[in-house]
Amino acid sequence: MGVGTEAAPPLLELAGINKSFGGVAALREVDFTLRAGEIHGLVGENGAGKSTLMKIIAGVHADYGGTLRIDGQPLRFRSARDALRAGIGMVHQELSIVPDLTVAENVFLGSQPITRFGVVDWRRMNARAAELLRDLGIDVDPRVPIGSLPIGLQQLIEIARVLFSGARIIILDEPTSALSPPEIERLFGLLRGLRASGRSMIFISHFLDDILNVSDTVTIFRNGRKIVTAAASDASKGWVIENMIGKGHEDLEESYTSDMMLDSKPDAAVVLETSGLRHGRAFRDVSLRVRAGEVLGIYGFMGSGQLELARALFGKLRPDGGTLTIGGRQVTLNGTAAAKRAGVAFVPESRRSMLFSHEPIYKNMSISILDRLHPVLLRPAAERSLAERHVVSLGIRPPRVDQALGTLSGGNQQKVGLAKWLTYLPKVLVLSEPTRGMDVGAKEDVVKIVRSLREQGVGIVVVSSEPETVLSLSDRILVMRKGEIAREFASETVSKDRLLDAA
Amino acid sequence: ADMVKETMRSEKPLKAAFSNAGLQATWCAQGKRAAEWWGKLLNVEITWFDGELSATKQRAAIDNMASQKWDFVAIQAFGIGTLTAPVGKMIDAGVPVLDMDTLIAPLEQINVHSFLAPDNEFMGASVTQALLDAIGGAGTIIMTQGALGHTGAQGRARGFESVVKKFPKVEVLDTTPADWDVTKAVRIWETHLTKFPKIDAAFFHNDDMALAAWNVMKARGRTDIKIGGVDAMPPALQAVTEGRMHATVRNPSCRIHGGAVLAGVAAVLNGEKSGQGIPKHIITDGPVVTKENAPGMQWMQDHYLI
Amino acid sequence: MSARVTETGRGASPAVMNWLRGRLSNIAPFLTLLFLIVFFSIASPSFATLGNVGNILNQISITAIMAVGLTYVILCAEIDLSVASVANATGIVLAYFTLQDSYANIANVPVDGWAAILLALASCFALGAVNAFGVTRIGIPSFIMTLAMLQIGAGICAMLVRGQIAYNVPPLIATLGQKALGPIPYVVIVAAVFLLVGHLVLTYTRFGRYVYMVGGNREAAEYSGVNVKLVLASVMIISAVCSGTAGMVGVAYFGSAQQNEFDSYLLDSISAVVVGGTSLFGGRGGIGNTIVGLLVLGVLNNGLDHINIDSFLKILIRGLILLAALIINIYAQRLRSAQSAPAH
Amino acid sequence: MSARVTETGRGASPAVMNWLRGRLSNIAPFLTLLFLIVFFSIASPSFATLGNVGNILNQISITAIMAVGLTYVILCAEIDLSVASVANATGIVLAYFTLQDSYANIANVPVDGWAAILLALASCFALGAVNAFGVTRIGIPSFIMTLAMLQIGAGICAMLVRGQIAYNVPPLIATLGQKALGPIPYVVIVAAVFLLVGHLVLTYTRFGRYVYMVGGNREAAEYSGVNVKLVLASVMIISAVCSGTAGMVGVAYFGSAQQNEFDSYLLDSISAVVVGGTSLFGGRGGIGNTIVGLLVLGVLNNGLDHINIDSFLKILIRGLILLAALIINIYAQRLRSAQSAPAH
Ligand SMILES: Nc1ncnc2c1ncn2[C@@H]1O[C@H](COP(=O)(O)OP(=O)(O)OP(=O)(O)O)[C@@H](O)[C@H]1O
Ligand SMILES: Nc1ncnc2c1ncn2[C@@H]1O[C@H](COP(=O)(O)OP(=O)(O)OP(=O)(O)O)[C@@H](O)[C@H]1O
Ligand SMILES: [Mg+2]
Ligand SMILES: [Mg+2]
Repeated sequence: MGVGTEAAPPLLELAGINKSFGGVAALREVDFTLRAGEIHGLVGENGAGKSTLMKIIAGVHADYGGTLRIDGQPLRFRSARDALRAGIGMVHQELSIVPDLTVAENVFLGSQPITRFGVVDWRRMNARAAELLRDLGIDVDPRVPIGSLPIGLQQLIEIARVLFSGARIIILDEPTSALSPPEIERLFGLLRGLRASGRSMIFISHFLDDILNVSDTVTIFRNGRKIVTAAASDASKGWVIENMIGKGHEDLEESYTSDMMLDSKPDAAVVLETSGLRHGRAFRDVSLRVRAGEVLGIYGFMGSGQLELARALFGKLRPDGGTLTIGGRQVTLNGTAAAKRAGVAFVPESRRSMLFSHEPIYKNMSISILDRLHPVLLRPAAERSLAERHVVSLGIRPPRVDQALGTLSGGNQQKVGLAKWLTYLPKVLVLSEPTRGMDVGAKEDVVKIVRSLREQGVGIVVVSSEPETVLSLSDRILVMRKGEIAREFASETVSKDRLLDAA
Repeated sequence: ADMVKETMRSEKPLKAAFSNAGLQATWCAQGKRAAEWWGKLLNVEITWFDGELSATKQRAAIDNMASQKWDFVAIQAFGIGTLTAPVGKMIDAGVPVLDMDTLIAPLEQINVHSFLAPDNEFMGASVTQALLDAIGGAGTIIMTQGALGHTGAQGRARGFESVVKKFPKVEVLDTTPADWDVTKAVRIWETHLTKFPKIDAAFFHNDDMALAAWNVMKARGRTDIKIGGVDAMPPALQAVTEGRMHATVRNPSCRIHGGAVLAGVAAVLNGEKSGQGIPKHIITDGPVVTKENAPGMQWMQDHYLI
Repeated sequence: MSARVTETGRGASPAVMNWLRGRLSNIAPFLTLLFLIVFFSIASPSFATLGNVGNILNQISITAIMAVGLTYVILCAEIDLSVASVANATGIVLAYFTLQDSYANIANVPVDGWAAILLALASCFALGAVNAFGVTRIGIPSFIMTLAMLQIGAGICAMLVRGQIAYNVPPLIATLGQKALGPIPYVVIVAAVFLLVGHLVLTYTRFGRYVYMVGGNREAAEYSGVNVKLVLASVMIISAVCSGTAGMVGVAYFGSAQQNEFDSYLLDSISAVVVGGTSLFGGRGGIGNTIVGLLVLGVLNNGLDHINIDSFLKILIRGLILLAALIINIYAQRLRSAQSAPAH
Repeated sequence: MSARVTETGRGASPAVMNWLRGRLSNIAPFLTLLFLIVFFSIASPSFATLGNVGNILNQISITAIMAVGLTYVILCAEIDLSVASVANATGIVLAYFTLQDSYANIANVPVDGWAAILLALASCFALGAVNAFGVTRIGIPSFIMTLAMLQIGAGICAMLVRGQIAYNVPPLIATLGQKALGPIPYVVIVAAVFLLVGHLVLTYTRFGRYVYMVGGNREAAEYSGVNVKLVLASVMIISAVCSGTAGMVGVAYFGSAQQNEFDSYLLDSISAVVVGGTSLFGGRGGIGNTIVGLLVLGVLNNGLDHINIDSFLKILIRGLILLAALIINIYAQRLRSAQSAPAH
């Protein structure tokens, strides 16, 4: 794969980078080169070390081995501040905005414009922010707290902050996970514009199509090592996957099939039914029905209310109106414990809000079934043996149930989050963004788990803003738009395009 | 000297403001009742400003007091020197200010109508004397002090030392302060009882600490220790009567508070002048209380006489 | 995914290290304790005597009862600033419903001993329930809620005893506070029972596990179907009831019930819990830690009484030793968590 | 993206609502204040007088100076429990370096007035620096670090005055504490200057905005190049210096320097900040809130002295009103954030 060699030193050059966290290597002997005016795509499984490498470039991790050169100059950043001064800006994987500050301040976070007298120039800041955001097609009052905006907008504003910071090197770590397809297109347009003006970008995503679409060069990571760098035009999706996971990709193709037959199961019992459910401005008039052994997909762009709906089904949000019927009984859920008792299980989209990272695997798995093991006491032996069963059947690695969960890879952590509901099957399982940020291998594992639960007669609701996820899992699909059900697909062929059209 | 004109019950109700260190303290609470009883007798309407055992809270309360109109004012300071400004303001406005028990400020700094207080040194000395007499002038003694910053505690300690000095055969084992805190007194005494196999007498800067420590002594079967305290409040009188305590000395709360009411009324009705009709400093010492005079002391307190 | 297998296959020796590091944050306060014991034993002949060991146990007992409840609260990443105030109020309620000698001069309402104890327990339960309600239903941060309760408790004390001192408590409580079972004072036994039960509940019951999980990650606990509000409400009430019991036994132990009697116990009990190594951020620690913390503070306070240093300096010295103990804890924890930090 | 545009296109009226809701959490304590003022004005003729307004301002001034620094700390989602202790220690250091009359009986080291002031400022700076070091370098949670500092400060006080009382302070400080500029006491002016500067720095300097950023989202602040540790260290030191100044002016105002003089200011200053509506979780609130909080507490404390209620009940009533104010705050904040909560 031809990486061109030029006389002038590359804009950014990393050589022999090693980084470990408490003895566990995250990066091993990584070399990486970024040239001026290129968009460099980065792919790799969860935990491959992409974010870690980017955080080294952006000055977040200061203790690493190897050298970093900019324009041939060896540098070592001790903080994000150092990197910013050297012209490196990064959009982090986790949304990093300050919710209580205004939109304008978040656009200028850390570098608020000041007047001659060294005083923050609020007027100029608001005006500039409004102007910059309008360039991005965002029309908001720069004086409102950013926390009051929909999450997709927040993400866009964070991206805007880095794009407009004047950085020469812009790192985008999975920036699109909260964006809707049109927003993503818009973002790509912007990136291309910036490239034309000579800036360089590193772009990380698990959406290989996006990567191949927008990048000039692609680098593939696996298990802390750089595997290969290639021109994007030379790379095919299959080839990328092969290099990412280090094996043949035939068995993974299925989840990438965009079209599938949707068939409902008219004779199975209804396990979940809502009618006219609504909550504040998040969603309204939601009526749906899920039968045993059926997977209902709910698709919508970020902020369409589907995440809130999922929470309402699990008693985390209290609906303002409408009815909820579970297993034939109308219920009012005043808390997640009540939902669990009624037979609903829930897996949230964020790993952070699903797991106890300091606790061992088995405690993470048993937390939801302790009441079934004994009304008062703990049964550690039973907990362990149940956990061992799940660890084996789900292929969780390492298969040691006493290991602290925080030391597992993201995908494995996510499986643990699912496993806690598998001992005593719920009537209804609600999955919120079950594959967000997951690599293709882990995604496939999730698909298998969901299929097997469906076979066992669990009614499943999959809520996601990723079309592939919904398409690969669902028997029937509802599309939500602005808090309302806009369209139902049942017994017909659905393609990604049709889904996006409806949203 | 001439007899002072008899103090009369006022025709129209007088308005007086009282403040003491903190009504949490029994001594202060008793003083409040005494002042109110004497006030009713002499037709004085008393408004109370509680210091809540906090220098800053009392200061705020006295600031508020100073911005209102009073016929006379009586104050027991919690923190010496913290009330000077508002009290000075009242004095300047011609309000007679009676200082009770503790200095509002060094007498050089402030010109109060009169200062009614016991002599702490005398109280410490006289109880110590009673204790040492009881152990025959020889043996071991422990002093458990109040908060070291408290002038009362300082005076009582001086009194204690002045007497002990005269007894060469008396050994002072320890003088750790318990800061008026009964929980600390208990802790310290548990250590004392372990550390010292023979303790003949113990002088506490107040009765509350003495009674708390007595519990520890009883639990360890060390009730042979002669205990002395200060204040002679009813619970201590009971303890003296029952023999739990050997002696205590009366810090006459009723006399001081009632006296303040009387002095205030006299100043308003009779125009009694500071340093002329009434001395600048009235020493209000009470007697040492032992088994013999305890019941009488109780009766007098019941009637707010001492 | 297969790549992971090899990666974690060689994890055996890190596991041992992990275990040791895990212990470290418990060992650190323990070392502090040992150091203090050795130091005071050398500095004073009267320190390392059997009688004095009894003293130390006696002296930490009341704090211990309070600290049990506080440990639950802190494990949940909350705080209870009202422990001492609730203890005081409960002790005073108990005395208020007990016949007092006339010299106590309190206009109280004497009832039967059992009734008085029940009423006192009911009051601390009620105060805890108010805390629980404020924190879980209204959503007031526990720091603020219990700050207000601290003042309310003081108000209740003032209202009931009105500056007087009550001396009598029901016979059962008097026995617990002042008598001994053979050589062991009942107050030590009560504290031991509270610590033991506290430990057993935390370690061997579902509720105990929930406490750790709620403290470790509240959101995850909620998404696992744990009734987080119920757990939080329970720990606030447990804390108040422990404090109330400490207050009841305490007034018997000290022989009197009066305002502000327990004030110093707030700092003492919080210090005991955190010096023991229980994390203020929840999810980590336990009664074992609290016991070590209690002993560190107990030995420190008691030891300083045994050595002859300037009384005025003692306060500063205690503060500095406390700080040193905390720093040691932090470094131990740092060493430990260098390994087990959660991935992002 | 076009979808968004329309969505926010109809945002005009929600924006207004948002603004109102944003205000609400500031308006709530203000309403509490108004209510208290009206109530006390009706209940007592002496309350709503010019003289008494002066009293209230006087009485909150020392707390106000302390609360300015504490506001910075709390905005950063940290806490400083050592404010009162540092104030006390600084006041005592000031007196220690001032010539005392012989009756004060303190073995002190009198130096020039200016030198004494500088030494006192240096001490509070140093204590703040120790807090800062402990929190940012060693990583001790501020709650625990400042708990230890509370005791160390008390130790310093004890060591220097040894139970005695010092009365004299340098003339400049004496003027600030005791004199007035026309009708307005200097202590009120000092407090006003601190509040004003505190507000301006928070609103119009980058440092001030960093404080909000660090409190609102520490990680985001760090990623955007803010030196979070420096900001945290600064606020700990600012808090100590504010406290120290409060202590210096305070000893002059009260006319004496002694141990435990400022103890009650810890609860008062924390209460003022949180009653004003500044969030303990950081990032929300400001000096404006603190001013309202100071006035609420000042009016409450002062007003209760003006009405004739049983002294023993006052404590309870104050606690209950405090709780009520907090509940109102929470509900106001709830209303506000019900809308603006970020989606999950
Ligand atoms: N702060 C940290 N402490 C400990 N381990 C870490 C930390 N950050 C990253 N790691 C570990 O370093 C490795 C690389 O993680 P990294 O986040 O770089 O992966 P990634 O390629 O970005 O994965 P993903 O696609 O899931 O974002 C992982 O094993 C991860 O668990
Ligand atoms: N604290 C830790 N100690 C040791 N190893 C860790 C630790 N944290 C993570 N790992 C290692 O990290 C790898 C898992 O990757 P990781 O957890 O970073 O995925 P991830 O980056 O969090 O996913 P994403 O960022 O996309 O959500 C595993 O190999 C695991 O052993
Ligand atoms: Mg990543
Ligand atoms: Mg990652």
